[in-house]
Amino acid sequence: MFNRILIANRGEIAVRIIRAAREMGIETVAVYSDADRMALHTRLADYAYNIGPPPSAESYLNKERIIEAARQAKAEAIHPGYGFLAENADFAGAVTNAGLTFIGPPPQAIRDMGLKTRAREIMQKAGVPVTPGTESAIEPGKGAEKIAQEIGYPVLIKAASGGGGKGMRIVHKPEELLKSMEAASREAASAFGDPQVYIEKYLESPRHIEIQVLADHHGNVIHLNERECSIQRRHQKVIEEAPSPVITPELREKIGAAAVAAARACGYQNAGTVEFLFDKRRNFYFMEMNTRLQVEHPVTEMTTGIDLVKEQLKIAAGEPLTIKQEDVKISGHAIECRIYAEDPLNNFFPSTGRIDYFHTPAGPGIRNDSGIFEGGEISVYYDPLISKLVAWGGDRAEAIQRMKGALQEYHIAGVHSNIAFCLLVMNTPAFVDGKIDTHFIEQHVQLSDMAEGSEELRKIAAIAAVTAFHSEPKAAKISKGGIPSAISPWLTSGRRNGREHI
Amino acid sequence: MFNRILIANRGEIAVRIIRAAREMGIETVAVYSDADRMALHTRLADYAYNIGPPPSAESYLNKERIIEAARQAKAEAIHPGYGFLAENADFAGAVTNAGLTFIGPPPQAIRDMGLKTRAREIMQKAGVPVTPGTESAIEPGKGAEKIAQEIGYPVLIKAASGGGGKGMRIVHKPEELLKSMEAASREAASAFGDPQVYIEKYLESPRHIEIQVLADHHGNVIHLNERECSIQRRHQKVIEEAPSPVITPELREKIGAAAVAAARACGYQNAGTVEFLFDKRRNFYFMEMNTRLQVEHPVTEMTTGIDLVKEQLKIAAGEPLTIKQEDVKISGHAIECRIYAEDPLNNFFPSTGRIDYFHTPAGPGIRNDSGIFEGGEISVYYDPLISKLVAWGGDRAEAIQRMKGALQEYHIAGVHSNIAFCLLVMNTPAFVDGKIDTHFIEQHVQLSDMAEGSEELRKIAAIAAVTAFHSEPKAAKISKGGIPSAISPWLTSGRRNGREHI
Amino acid sequence: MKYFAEIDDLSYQIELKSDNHFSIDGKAHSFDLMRSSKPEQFSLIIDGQSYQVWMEKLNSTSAGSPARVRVHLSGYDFEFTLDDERSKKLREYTSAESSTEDEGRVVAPMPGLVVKLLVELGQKVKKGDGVAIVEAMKMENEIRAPIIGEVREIVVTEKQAVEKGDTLAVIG
Amino acid sequence: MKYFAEIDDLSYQIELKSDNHFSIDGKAHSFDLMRSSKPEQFSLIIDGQSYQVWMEKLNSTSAGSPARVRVHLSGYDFEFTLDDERSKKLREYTSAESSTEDEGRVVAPMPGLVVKLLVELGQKVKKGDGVAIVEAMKMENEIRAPIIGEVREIVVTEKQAVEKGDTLAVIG
Repeated sequence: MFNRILIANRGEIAVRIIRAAREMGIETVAVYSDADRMALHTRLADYAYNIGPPPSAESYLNKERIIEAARQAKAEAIHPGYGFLAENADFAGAVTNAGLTFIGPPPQAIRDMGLKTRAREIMQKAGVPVTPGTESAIEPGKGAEKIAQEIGYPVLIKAASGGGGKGMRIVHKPEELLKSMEAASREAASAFGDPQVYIEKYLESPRHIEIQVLADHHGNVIHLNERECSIQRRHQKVIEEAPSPVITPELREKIGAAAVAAARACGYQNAGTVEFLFDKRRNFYFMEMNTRLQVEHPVTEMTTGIDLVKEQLKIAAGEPLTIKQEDVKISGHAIECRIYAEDPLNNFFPSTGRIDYFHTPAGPGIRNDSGIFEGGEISVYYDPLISKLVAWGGDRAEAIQRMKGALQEYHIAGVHSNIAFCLLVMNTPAFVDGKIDTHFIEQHVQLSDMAEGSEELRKIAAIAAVTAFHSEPKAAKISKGGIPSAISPWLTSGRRNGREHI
Repeated sequence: MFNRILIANRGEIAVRIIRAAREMGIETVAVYSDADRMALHTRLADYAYNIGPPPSAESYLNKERIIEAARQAKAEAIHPGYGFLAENADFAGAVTNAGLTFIGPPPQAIRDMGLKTRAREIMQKAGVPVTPGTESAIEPGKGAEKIAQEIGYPVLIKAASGGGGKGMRIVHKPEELLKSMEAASREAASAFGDPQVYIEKYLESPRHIEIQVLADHHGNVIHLNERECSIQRRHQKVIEEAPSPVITPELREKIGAAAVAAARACGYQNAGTVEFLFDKRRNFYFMEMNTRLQVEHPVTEMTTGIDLVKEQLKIAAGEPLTIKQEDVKISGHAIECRIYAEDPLNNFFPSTGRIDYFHTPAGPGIRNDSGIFEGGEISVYYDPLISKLVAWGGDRAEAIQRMKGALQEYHIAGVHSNIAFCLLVMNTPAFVDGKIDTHFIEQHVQLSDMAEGSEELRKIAAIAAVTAFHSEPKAAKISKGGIPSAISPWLTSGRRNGREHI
Repeated sequence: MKYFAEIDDLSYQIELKSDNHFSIDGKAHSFDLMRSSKPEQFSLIIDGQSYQVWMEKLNSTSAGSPARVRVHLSGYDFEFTLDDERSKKLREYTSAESSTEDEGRVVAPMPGLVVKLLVELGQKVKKGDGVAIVEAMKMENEIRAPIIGEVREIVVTEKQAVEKGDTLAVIG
Repeated sequence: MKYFAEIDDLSYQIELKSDNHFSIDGKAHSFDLMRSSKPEQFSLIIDGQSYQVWMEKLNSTSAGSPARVRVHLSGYDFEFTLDDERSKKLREYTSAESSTEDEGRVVAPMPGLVVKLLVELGQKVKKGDGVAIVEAMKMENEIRAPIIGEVREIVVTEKQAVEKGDTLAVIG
């Protein structure tokens, strides 16, 4: 096993990896940009190296600087987390060339699965079902329109080097095709440095169901059941769960076997996820393979009891898998809400600023993976993810109830968040019934419901505002033996970037 | 099921019960003393009623006032939590007489099990093994010395109405007997309002192993496996775990059956715990039955997936148990550390004051049940419990590793805590090997190790102190789009109850 | 004294009778409001009902305008404009004169990069039409027209970085 | 400048060479210390090693005495007395005169109720002998003699409530 690893990431996933390594007695090296000097991952790691200015391109995407930091810190391996360089085959190759271990799949598997067109080709050969679509990338222009017609509208424009929903557009009518291809291409270029896009059949109302796989260096490949990630907004997952409410043990075995076949077909090693679209007639189609740890991995951990990051480290160190397929059980149900700094009532625009107050929920079955902290900042440079709130329950109903309670206890001041939006989803009858697909949010969630809350809550809030503003609220009494309270913040609070405390 | 229940308690357990009820759609009524107006349980409940001044005797032990609050709030049932009135048969009776449901066992079972001498009698009749000892309470005096001689030293003096280790003394020599009986009697009178004590054989180096039972109103009694609570200080549990490292499936079945027999023998209903002493030859002896929810119940919840508070509510509402004995499984391992506001280096004296800073650990498998919050206070009036930190792992080794990491991340300023002490236990080889008994702390834990930390840590701390005090530390940089930092606390911090920030 | 808390088109009229009594909708209630050591955190008990509330005062858009307060309750955020009887009346007298020129401003809701302008000067737009695409955090966000009208001014150019609150264009 | 951090019988000598360099045990190291918005919370990086540290300044026992700092690191608490070279020398000159009368005071370590006195005036006690039993939070705590000597004064009576820091008796 490694003595020391470097984590080429930031935020909650860097913290998550540090904790796993710490439990295994492995020392951790954090890398941080100038904006992250006080970040949780910088403080929690055993070593911390500055890798440049705040913009990702100059720090977390700076391959040379990161490998140099690993050398300086005498790290033996690099864990890329998700995002940033996690699916960058060149980086994986450079790490290996530097004599270090890349904690992830072989560069060729990353490259093959990263090119969505190549991935489709490999999967078709391996007998894994794929959706109809173009075999290769395509330029916006006349040819594209013909192909789209053949496939039949609606079609989906996807970035050839894409992933995570970026650089993706649905096209319903021929006249929208060009504009959408251009937009997708522009987004793809910006996000992945590759403007190439391709076209595939757009399935109406599919579910997004993915299978977690683990593959070691000794030919063992297992799957750890499915995750359902159908609750999406603009192709971005918002709420994920395991198991899926629609997957029966028979279907699980079938999709699981397809995922294992997919992993074998691309020579996969380490933890990966095979994403499928699942239609109303219970057909499933390979969508893509994510060659990294997923954001939503905790729901698998909480229902299988398996620590995925520890498995990644063991696999990368060359250890054979000790878990056999038949050992993988499902215990209860887990749901994850991605808590973002964004304003659902203002078109979900990212909300930046300092976290003035951070009150996180707790209690049985609640896990909150976060990289932020009170006094920390949601900056323009990185993903506006505040935390991943996960609730486990003995069954799906209990998991939903716990999630609702946790969302109600959660409070963040200083930035907007999507907490009320997640609460709204939990309270939506179709969600409670498990009747979800990738159009769930558009079709079932009324943002106006969120804005209004219940009539009673709004009235209580009005009373709170008036009584707090126009009467003199008592400060918490300090009993005998206590410390005299500081001067009232009501008297001393000044204006602070456009906001003052009541 | 109930629509609304009152929780006759405070602190973490009141919060725990509120969360369970909330998940079941049951409204909650908190009661609070003047000292707890801003306490977490007061804020989280749907309703909150003041029940008097800070001293427990005038608030949380005020039966009439609590029942009156339940009437006012239209609660249908009362959950007593643990401590306070939880094992007060008169209170249970008064609740029932007021037409409300007591969420706990029948008054007679509380009364019988509360009188330790009566409990021993019932258990002997039911064929549950008990330790040799007196059949009834005994006065300090000549008679006692004779009995102690017959039983054979060392003997244990125990409060007849006791529980939780209070009013207990070990006596090794005849000349210590009188003084110890007096001390135990005084403590018993103060803690339980009953000075009566009795004598039983003191087992050398036993383990404390207890079985969680659930009994409904329809004659169904099951057990939810054991908890090992051998890590004690002054007869108070400090660290608990499930399962016990020494209990085999066969032994589990045997002790479990004895616990079920014990529950049946006293006509038990609701959740309860049968405590056993377990000696080196694998004999077990009934010690006492706790007729309430235990502090350490989370380790059972985390290894069985069963929410004990929800089961309590369902049983009290008259629902039959839906869990069958064969459904009860063990998944992984859980350890609980009771984090107290106390100073291990100063004889573990309770430490009172305001919580100036409260940084709680998180991550996979970590649960922290707490009733305190930043700005809150550990007062002289109540138990100095800060939180119950619980770590779950796939096996005992992983649970220990996670607990160690969590303890290292935990920080509380304003009061002393036993965090370093718990960490010391986790690092003690005998604990790691599971070789524990009730003398573990005296025999294996060197407090001086805790005081010193490692040489390296001490040196780093010295460097931190000198650099912080004698150089000007940089404040966290605020990046573009952020909020200008407030005036440096280094400049503005004044003296605050004998302490000022560096 | 009577106070008003306004949100969207709703106005709550609340009369404070004493430090622990108020009336709303013609009914009197007791209340107990307490602030924690965290300035935003409050506990409000109304007739025995307990609420955990976080509140922060928002900056008013201009001097002399009524106070704005954000209230966070049970996972929801509400923003109220607070007013008392006297100021409200005063304001109603003068409101006729108040200008509405701000409402046509198309403003960047977050810092980012203008990747594309979707309108030209003089173009007619409907409320909700796209005006510009601003990229922030690797996502393209379409900024839309707040009112119907004509594009009177385009303040930014493509590839320009903008701060939160910057005006991109003006519709009039 | 040389500084001293003292804990128990140990003294660490640390020389600050600049804002980001110090030496200890004859070896030079780089450091980067940063305070978070929480006043007690610091991040200290020494030669690439990262430490999360919480520190608070404790009140000195008397005016003019050196600063005392509590450092919390990896679950451990350390209390240091800080001194610089010049003050340390100065203090050594005058330390001979410093009184030790405080060391015989038996002090209540927490608020509580004196339930029993275990010594009488004039009684000889050894270090660690029980002096009184104080009940706090329903637990009896035996308060012990800090030094060997004779009971010179008993300040409290049984059933008396005491505050933290109150003198119960004096051994001399």
